[in-house]
Order: sequence, then structure tokens, then C-alpha cells
Amino acid sequence: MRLGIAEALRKAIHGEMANDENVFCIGEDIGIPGGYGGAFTVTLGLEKDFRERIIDTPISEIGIFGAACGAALMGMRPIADVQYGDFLLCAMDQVVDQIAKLRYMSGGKLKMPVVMRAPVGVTGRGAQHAQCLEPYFMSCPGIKIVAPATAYDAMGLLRSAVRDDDPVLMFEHKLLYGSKGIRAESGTVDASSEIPEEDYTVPIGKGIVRREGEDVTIIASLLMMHFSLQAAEMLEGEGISCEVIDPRTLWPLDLDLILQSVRKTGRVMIVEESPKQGGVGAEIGVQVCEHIPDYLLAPVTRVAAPNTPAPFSPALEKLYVPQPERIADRVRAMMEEY
Amino acid sequence: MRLGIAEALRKAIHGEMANDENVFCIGEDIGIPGGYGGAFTVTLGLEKDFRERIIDTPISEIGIFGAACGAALMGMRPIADVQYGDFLLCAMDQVVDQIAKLRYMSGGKLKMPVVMRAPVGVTGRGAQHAQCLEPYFMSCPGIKIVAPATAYDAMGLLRSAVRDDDPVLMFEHKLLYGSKGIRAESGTVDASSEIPEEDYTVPIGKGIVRREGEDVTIIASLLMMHFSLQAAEMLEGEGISCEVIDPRTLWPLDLDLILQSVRKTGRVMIVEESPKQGGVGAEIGVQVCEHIPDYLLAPVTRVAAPNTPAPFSPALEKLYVPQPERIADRVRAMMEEY
Amino acid sequence: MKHNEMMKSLGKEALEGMLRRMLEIRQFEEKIRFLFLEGKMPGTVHQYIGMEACAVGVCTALEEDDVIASTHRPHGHAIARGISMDSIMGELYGKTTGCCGGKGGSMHVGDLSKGMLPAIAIVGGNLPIVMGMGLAFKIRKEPRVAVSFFGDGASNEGAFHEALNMASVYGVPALFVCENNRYGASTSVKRVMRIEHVADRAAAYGMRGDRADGMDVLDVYAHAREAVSLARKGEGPTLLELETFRLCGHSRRDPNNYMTQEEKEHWQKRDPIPFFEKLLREGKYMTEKEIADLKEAVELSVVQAIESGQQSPEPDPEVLFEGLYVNMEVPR
Amino acid sequence: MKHNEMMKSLGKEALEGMLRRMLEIRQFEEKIRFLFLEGKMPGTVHQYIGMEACAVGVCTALEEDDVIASTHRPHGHAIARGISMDSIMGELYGKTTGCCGGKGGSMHVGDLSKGMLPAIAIVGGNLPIVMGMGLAFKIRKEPRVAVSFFGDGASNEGAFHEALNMASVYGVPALFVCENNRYGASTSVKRVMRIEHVADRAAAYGMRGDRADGMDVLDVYAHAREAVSLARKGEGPTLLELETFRLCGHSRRDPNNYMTQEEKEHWQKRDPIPFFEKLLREGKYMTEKEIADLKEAVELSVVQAIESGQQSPEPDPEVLFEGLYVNMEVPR
Ligand SMILES: Cc1ncc(C[n+]2csc(CCOP(=O)(O)OP(=O)(O)O)c2C)c(N)n1
Ligand SMILES: Cc1ncc(C[n+]2csc(CCOP(=O)(O)OP(=O)(O)O)c2C)c(N)n1
Ligand SMILES: [Mg+2]
Ligand SMILES: [Mg+2]
Repeated sequence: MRLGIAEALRKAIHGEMANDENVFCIGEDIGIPGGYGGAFTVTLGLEKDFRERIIDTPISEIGIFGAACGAALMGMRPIADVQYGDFLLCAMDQVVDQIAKLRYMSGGKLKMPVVMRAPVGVTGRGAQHAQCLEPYFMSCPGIKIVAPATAYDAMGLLRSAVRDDDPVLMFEHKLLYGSKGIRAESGTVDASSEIPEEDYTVPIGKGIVRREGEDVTIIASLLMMHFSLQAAEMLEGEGISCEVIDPRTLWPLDLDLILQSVRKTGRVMIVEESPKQGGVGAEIGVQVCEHIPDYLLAPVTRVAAPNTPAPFSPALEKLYVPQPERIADRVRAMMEEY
Repeated sequence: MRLGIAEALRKAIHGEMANDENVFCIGEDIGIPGGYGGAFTVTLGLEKDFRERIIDTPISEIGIFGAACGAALMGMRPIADVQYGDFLLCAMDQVVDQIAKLRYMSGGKLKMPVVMRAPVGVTGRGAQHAQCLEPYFMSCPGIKIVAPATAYDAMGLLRSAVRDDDPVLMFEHKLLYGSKGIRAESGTVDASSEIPEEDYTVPIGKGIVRREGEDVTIIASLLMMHFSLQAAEMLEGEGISCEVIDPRTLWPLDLDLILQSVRKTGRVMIVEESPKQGGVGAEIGVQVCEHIPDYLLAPVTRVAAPNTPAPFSPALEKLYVPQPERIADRVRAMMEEY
Repeated sequence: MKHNEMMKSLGKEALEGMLRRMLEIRQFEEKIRFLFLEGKMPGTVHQYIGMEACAVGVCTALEEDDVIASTHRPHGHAIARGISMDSIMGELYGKTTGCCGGKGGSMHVGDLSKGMLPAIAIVGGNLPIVMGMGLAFKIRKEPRVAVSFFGDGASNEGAFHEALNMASVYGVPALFVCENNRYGASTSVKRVMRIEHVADRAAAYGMRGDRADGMDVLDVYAHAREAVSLARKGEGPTLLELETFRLCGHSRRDPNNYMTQEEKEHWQKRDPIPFFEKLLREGKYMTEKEIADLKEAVELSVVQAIESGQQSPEPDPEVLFEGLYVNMEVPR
Repeated sequence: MKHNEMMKSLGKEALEGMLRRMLEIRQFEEKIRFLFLEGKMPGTVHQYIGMEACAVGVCTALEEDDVIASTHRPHGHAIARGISMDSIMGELYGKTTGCCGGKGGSMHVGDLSKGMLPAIAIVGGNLPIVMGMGLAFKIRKEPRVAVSFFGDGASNEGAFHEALNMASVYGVPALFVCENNRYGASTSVKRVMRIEHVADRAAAYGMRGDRADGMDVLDVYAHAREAVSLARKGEGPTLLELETFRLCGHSRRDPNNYMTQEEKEHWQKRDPIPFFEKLLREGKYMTEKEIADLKEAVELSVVQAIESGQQSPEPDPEVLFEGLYVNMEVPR
């Protein structure tokens, strides 16, 4: 069965809720009859089967993550979401100070099985609905961060996240959901997968080689993973062979997979949709340099958005987000120079 | 006149308020008669001269930074503070989404001359009063970040920050304030300076070489800068010569100064008090690797707190925060291996 | 005050101006709605159809020096505040002529030089800022008023609470206008608060609370005028709730399936524009013909704004790196 | 209910237990205050002296399965909830015997297995969590109640607003106990809210609000019992305000210079411990001698707790890397 990410997540959540009555969803507009099923249709219709466990909330992000935290402490397994990842900023204390820290502060006695879902991506809505907040959470011990780029991974990682006893923050991309109907997004990239019948999971902490190659290792998540694959495709014709790695989990990083690839190619490029400053690319890049500097034929390279907020103008937005052509250009330059 | 950081900041704020009636302070417990002058005495007594411009607030961090934002838009120059840097997490949306972005979103028409002050440092209070939040803001375009390690710099940077038309976030260290009386901190390190009479400033964006050396460049701010100097001192006797750079401004980074030093020493170590993951050291480290990989005799090295929240236990805390001895050990290892 | 007295005190010119603004908003929104459905506009859009009396009633009560702040649904506020439709439309198209030079987009229209902060799209996000603007006026003893527009949904945000409490504590000259349109996105107010009236929350802050009929521009104006005048006199802020309704989707393409048919019909009958037109006709302030002419003129100006928006130039690529810091280049 | 009836219904054993807890808190706090002044304890500390009736009154109304959450000032709550003084003291010394294994410290004492969440030191931070605990009880239809203790200052945080509104909307079995001790750190409530009673804020959420005398353990108990019983019966949450006072500094070494002498004296006279002792003596529940003996026993147990805290082992270095993730090593 072929599903898009929104559908795959919906099915995965449905399954987890059916399997374990401690699982519940909480968020804004997630289960209103006649409504949207959250901002991107992920929970559409789930309220029909699980009315008591699809909790529609006021517009209260502190409340949503506080509720998730408290319920998890009492043995529930909440799936909390924000309509746009940006709104995590409104709940930052609950996420970073409470959800992430309580177990450690308790001397390891508590468990915090919270799943947090956050759509990211620069998608024609201006600066406050565009942020890719991954970097903000890379600095936060106590949270596992996943970022599925395909429906297969979305389903498998969602299941792993729900079953995990630690907090897991899942970043999803607006242009990869494949949301339908009135919630369809323009500029969508196909991230659908053939979904097996069985109850598979994708392990947290394991990346995947999306495309094998010899010359350059490109590391990218979510939309940037797809754009990197497109760039790799373009470059193939020119005789440049790119290996594309999708980390899938941003924390803990699958460093082994990354180092193995870079040992082979000798060149590493990290592509990210957020501003370069203090980005995920910095952490990945520096880890490569710490571990295997001698394998590097070229300096570690980051391709990222400029160090500015996202502009609204579609013309500028296109320059802001790294496009396949820009990624390819940077690879070309890397190959020419080194 | 020799002053500690708390006194130097107080004097600087007093001066700025006297010079420009648009400058005002806003925060919790900052100007209560008989009170503390903020958590670390920085604003102690200022209400006597400026009652209308020392605004004591409810415990409302969203409100504090919202007030600063709105007042700045109307031409005021607010100095807003949180009692502990950790509480910035409660106001994250106002800081990251509003204060940092409004000018850009307006097409460059607005100005946002806000100064934000936040004490950081792991100081015997447990995980929620310990965070060094610098990394969270390294990912945020639109904010300048400064971190003075001496009273001289605190005064000079505070003046620059107040006079700057952009938002400036100043991280200060609890163990460097030299706060007196009931607000004295145990474990304090002397960061006092001889303060010139004249109205000097320290420019935002300029680092400083605190100690010259030949073998290793150590980059560190705030308390870690002092600990790095102590480590350098220890190592001198062993014939290892360390150059210690204090960036003073974390964003924008004074990359020239850093690269110049690393070109000379060939080795770079970044020391930070926050967890290593996604830290400031990642950004600095990767920039060095991007720009001058060929100058590096040893892999870039980060010395940081473990990737956990801060533990309370004083015994564990001491292991958590990089100590001078640990810094020196890492330098020794670096020199031996490379 | 009765409608008749109110109209008399406002006078023909002002009344006509109010109707014009309301018609501009309606036409503007109707036309871009169509452009959106046709896929001819970028981005997304939250429209103000049905709520025109709120923005126009409040803004009519303001002076030039006052400042308003808005939300994700700001077109109506911008037009009511007198920002040119060309520059709003330019912004929607992301063009250089936009009031934010194309950097903001639909959810951030505004122009502080015209008395409107670029809109804040974080629900509840503008309230603390407005409190801060009021604080500045208070500190500087300026006779200005800061106005926040926000929704029923926003009143459940922590930002609302902190902002209103501080505004009350400092007695800042501010007006917090809650446009209670019964829904936050798809969520009925009944699901998310256990009280009838948002205005009743004012009591929690020792603040003045008031309510007006958000479908009656004159009632809105009367209550706003009182609140603004109290604020300007130093008598502190007001939380003013306007009872209104969206006669359109929450955002582009939303068919409002979560609303009942009954409810939609009830409110459709209360459309603020025909209601106001009727008052104007009955009070002999405007004739049928004058209204028809005004509509035509308004339609023309909206069509021109669209053309201007479409034909204006895109920003230069370098603009991407401009306008972030005042005195510093963006580090690359 | 009158004191007499109340005491009768509680009975000697329960009353003695309540006094014991109050004395334990007082002794515990007095002794560590001294240790702090001597510089013999690590960290910082916020003490509960003067507020004993609040924690003890509320906790007496709870069942074993209920859960409380506390703040930066948690020692009193922990003792009242029955967490052993040894394990609290162990925590203050950062030792392995601490209720959080030494990882938490004074501001985070608690033990969920004993019905108390490790305390949350972010002002207002525990309210949304308690709402969530109540939500879990509600979803699972468990007859349990979640209790949040917080201060007057906390009621100005956005977290308070969001948590109370959601608690009311879902009708969760929770009790929000505001210990209004007239000050948040050095800041008088009068400076930071324009209403008299925090309990009045309940109206903004359509929630039940109530007040009790926080210096009278029996009054606190009576009001808490009612609120808890309503919550347990599914009749929703209560915001219960307790009027109380700190008879100590905000944190170690604070001389309270921001309070008036008058105020200090007024409240000193209302010290809840002599007040309760008098009731017990007058009601013939305890004799002077019994009370003196109890004090001695309590003092001994506090001294033992201190010794235990001092002599317990420090955590192993490896503990630094433990207890963060359930099924994963901390990446180094
Ligand atoms: C902090 C935050 N949470 C959620 C959203 C998503 N969102 C945008 S508009 C909206 C509904 C707002 O409702 P209301 O405040 O009543 O205003 P209305 O749309 O009815 O004018 C929501 C949930 C947001 N923009 N910001
Ligand atoms: C979010 C946050 N802001 C500020 C502080 C610093 N702080 C600790 S206790 C305190 C006063 C709290 O007052 P209140 O809520 O009345 O409780 P009390 O101390 O009186 O028991 C403050 C401001 C904090 N811990 N958390
Ligand atoms: Mg609404
Ligand atoms: Mg208090």
C-alpha cells in the first residue's frame, strides 16, 4: 500500500492507540468533527475511533506540553503536537526544562515517554511559520530527535517514538506530508512509500544511505534530503558520484554511518534548511573533523539558509532555501577545488 | 577604580540612564527598596535615581520581553533581565520570534534596540538554575550575543549594547559578578578590573587575546575563559604555551582573530560550560575547519560539560563543569598525540 | 448612545469614510479570495470577511499618533488603519512595493510609520508588545494609545495573561480588543473556555472589561472611543470584547465544515455591511445611489491595487541579506 | 466547620500527626538555616518557616494515590507528604541517599513513588504538569487527585493561565493551591497584581475558587478536603488560595528588608504552630508535656537526618552519565 507521510503517520498513530490505551494525542484542532485533523491532516478522523483520547486543546502551547509531561509521568504515552514547529518556542520551558530534565533530576527514577510532533519548513508563510527548529533542540540533553523524510520512515519512527520510554521530538516537513484536500501544499515533494503490512519499526539512532556514491558524502534530512538526491541525480551525468545519507535521527547521531561514508569519499557536505549559524550542520561537521580529519580531501562544507529569518517574497524564499541546483553547484565547486 | 562585574554593570547602566532618558530597566526584583537589585545586585539602588525607569515586574517573563520589544519599537532603549538565564526559555517566543525578527519582517524599517541580560553558570542550584543558554541563541539570526568575562568588558560591552540599534543578548556569569553581601556566591572567581574614568566602550564583534602562546589556541568565554587561563598557567611550567582567546562576542564571531591565532598555533580547543552537543564550540570548531583545515596539526577539540543536564551534587557538579585541571589534561593529550 | 445620536455626532463625512473602509476590506478580501482559489497568489491568507465593523469601529476612534498591532488575520486592520491597499497588496505578492518590502507577507502586513506594527502571526504574541508600547507612552508621558487586536483563541495563551496583568499593574494607555468570532481555527470557543465572555477575564487583572456588538460599527466605535479616551486620560487599559463572526473560512480554502448551518445563517443575517448601509440610508446620510457609487469606486481601487501588486517588481536577490541588523552585515 | 468539630472528626492520632509534621518542617528548616549560615551546606535553599499549616493541612486531605507537585520551596511539602527527612536531607547534601540520588538538590526534592513529583523550580512550571497528571487520571477514570502548590508570584505566569483554563475545560481532578505569602521574592503582591485575592482569578476559567486561612492548619484541611472530594467525584478542579506568610527570608541569608516591621510582627503573632498547639491543648487533645515530648522526638529525628545526610556517600562519578535516557547511553 502506497501512502504519503500524513497518511502513514495517521495509520501509525491509529495503530499505536489501538494497541495501547495509554497512548493519546493532544493538540490544537486535531480532532474537531468537520475540522482539519491538525494543521496538516495527520490526525484526521482519529477522533471517530478514539474520542476520549484525541484531546483538542485551547491555543495554549505551554498547556499542551505541560499536559503531555504530567500525563506521561502518570504512565500515559502522549503524542503532543504543534501546528507549526515555530510554536515550540511558546512551550520551550516545558520541553527543555521539564520534559527533557525531569528524569535526570529525579536520579533516573522517572520516565517521560512523550512524543512531540512539529512540522517545519519554509513554505510561503513568512518568518514566523517557517523555522526549522532542529538546531534549538540539538543543544538539549534528554530529548531524542527524529526527522523522517519518507512515509516508510515516518511510520516506523513514529512507532519507535511512541514505544520509547524517553521523550522523542519528531520534526516533519510541510512539503513532504502529501496532505490532501484543502490542506494540500503547493511545492510538495513526493515522499510516499510502499508500506508493508507488518508492524515494522525504524530504530531511533540509525541513519540510512539513500544513495551510494564515491566522491562526496551529502548529509541531509527532510526536504533537503530529497533536494540532495535531486542534486546527486544531476551530478551523476557529469561524472560526480554522491553518496546521500539521511540521518533520520538527529540526536543521537549515527556517527558510525557518517564516518564510514566519509572515510570512503573523503568529502562531506551537510545540507540544511535552517540558517547556517549554530545549525545541525555545525555539530555534524565538527564531529567529522574531530574524528577523522585525516580522511578529508576537502574542507567540511555546509550548505544552509542565510543567517537571516525567512523572507516571505517567493522570489527571495527560493534563494533562501537551498535548492537542488545550489547544492549541485557547491558539490561541483568542491570537486573542482579539491 | 577597581570594580567587580556587578558593580561595573551597575555603573554602566547608571551612566546610560543618565545620558539618555529613553534607557530603562525592566525585570523581577530589580528595584525594590530593601531588596536585592536583581538576583545578583546589578541594579541595586538604581531606583533611587531613576524611580520611573526601573520597572519591577510580576514574575512574567513573556511580559518582560514583550514589554521590552514594544517599548523599543516606540523608541525606548530597554534593558531587560531574567534572574537566571534559564528563564529565557519562558520568553523564547518573544525573544526569538518577535525581538529578533521584527526588523527583518518589516523590510528593515523597524529598529529593535533591546538589551537582554541573562546570568548563566552551573552553581550549586540544580538543573533548572544552571543552564548556559548561549547555544540556543547561536541559532537565532537577528540577535547579537556578548559574554563579558571581566569587569572592563562588562562595562564596555554594556555601553555598546545600550547604544546599539539591534537586540543584544548579554550573558553574564554568576561566579564572575563579584556580588557582595547576602548575594555573594561561593566559588566566585575574581573578574574585577581597573576601570578607566572615561566613557570607553568595547566594540561588539571583537574578541581579544587574553594570553599569547605558540602551541595551542584555547577559545573560551566567561568562567571558562578564567579556567583556561589557569590551565595555561599550569601548562607554562611544562613548556606548553597556550594562547587564550576570549571571543567576548559570540555572534557575530570575530573569526579573523581566531583564524589568525590558529594559523600560528596549529591547534584549537574550544572550552565551554554547556553540554557539548550543539554547543557554541560546534559552530566555532566547524568554522575553523571550513576555513583553514590545512593549518590544523591536531583535530579540533571541544572540552565541554557532558551531554546531560547539570547534576546538583557538588561532587558531580565539579566533574560536570570543565575544571582548569581537565582543560590542562586535554591540552597535554593534544600535545602528546600531535 | 443610540445610533441616531452617534451618527449625528460623527457626521456624514466620517460615516461615509467608515463605510468606505468596510467596503474596501470586503472587496479586498473577496477579490484575493478568488485569486487564491485560482492559485494566482502566493502564500496563505486569513481573511476578515464579516468582521469589518471591528477594525473600522476601533480605528475610527484613534488618533494619528496611536499604534495598533494585529494578528495572522491583519488585512482588515491594515485597511482600517489607512494603510494603502496598494502597499498591502504589494506585500501579499511579495513585491518591493509591499508595506514590508515583500519580506513580511500576508500575516505580517503593517507599517509603523502609519500607526500599525507589522502584524504578529504568533497567536497572543502581540499583546505583550502592545503592553510595552503602552509602557513607553506612560514613561514618556505621551498622550498616545496602543491597541492590540486579537482573537478569542488568543485569550487562552499565557502571553494574554502576562500582558494584561502587567498592563493593569502599570496602568498603561492600551486597549486590548478581543475579536470574539466564536472560533479559533476550527475550534469553537465553547470547547476551550468555560466562561461566556472573554471580557470577564479583565476582572482577574483588576482591569476594566467591556463588550460591544462587533457586527455594528457604531457600537464598536462608541465603546472603543470610551476606552481610548480613558486610556489617554491616564485611567488605564480596557479589555474590550467584540462579538463577531467570520463569514469566511479560517484560512484559504477552509469550507467551515465545523460550523453548524444554523450558526452560519444566523450570523450571515448579521453581516455588518448591509446593516450599516441600512442605518446610513435610513438616517439619510447616504442614498442608495451614493452607496452604489461608493462600491464601484472601491471596487476600482481594489482592482488597481491588484494590478499594482501583480506588476510591481520583485525584490533584488541582495535584499535577502538586508534589513536584519542596523549597523552590521549579515555574517555569511 | 468549627475548630472543635473539626478536631473531633480528625481524632487525636491524626491531630498529633499533623502537629508532628508541622514541627518536623519547622525544626528541619531551622536547623538547615543554621547550617547554611555556617556555610556547612552546599547550594541554596528556600525555606517554609511560617507556612507549615499550608502543606500539612492540604496533605492531610490526600490519599496515598494522590500526587503533589511543588516549587523552589519544597521541603515543607515533601515532609508533609511523608517523604523521609533522611532522604530529603540526603538530597540537600547531594548524597546517594537523597530522594533524587543527589542529582536534584534542594529545589527538586520529591519522590514520585511516595506521591510527590520532584519539585519544579521554574515559577509556575508545575501547574501545566499537574493539569496533565489530572488529565491522565481523568482519561483512565482513576479516582486520584493531582495537587499543585505554587505561590502568589506564580499566578502571574502564563503557565498558570494556560494550566487553569485547560484544567477547567477538561474538568480534571486537580487542586491548585496558591500559597499567597504576600511576596514573590522581594516583591509585594500589591506591586504586581491589582486584585486582592488570587482565588478570584478562578472566575476567568469558570473554575471553582476558594480561600482559607493559611495559618490555621484546620481551616486549610477543611477547605482542601472539600476541594479534593469534589475533584475525586468528577466535579472538577479548584483554585484554593491560602493566606499565609514567610517567617523567614526568601532564600538563605535574606533579611527581608523589603518587609515592614509592622507586617512582620503582625504575621509573627499568627505563627501557625503555637496557634495549633493552643487548640490542641485547649481541646485536650495533647498536654503541654506531650507537646514538649513530641518536640524533643522531632528534634532528635532532624538531628539524625542531618547526620545521615552528612555521612551518606557521595555519588560515584559514573552517576553523572546515568539516569538521563531509559534505554540509551549518554552520547559522549
Ligand atoms: C502560538 C500559536 N499557536 C497556534 C497558531 C496557529 N493558529 C493560527 S490562527 C489560529 C486560530 C486563532 O484563533 P483566534 O485567536 O480566535 O483568532 P481568529 O483566527 O479567530 O481571528 C491558530 C490556532 C499560531 N499562529 N500561533
Ligand atoms: C520562571 C521563573 N522566574 C523567576 C524565578 C526566580 N524566582 C524564584 S522564587 C521567586 C519568587 C516566587 O514567588 P512566589 O511564586 O510567590 O513563591 P514564594 O517564593 O513566595 O513561595 C522567583 C522570582 C524562577 N525560579 N522561575
Ligand atoms: Mg477567533
Ligand atoms: Mg509568594
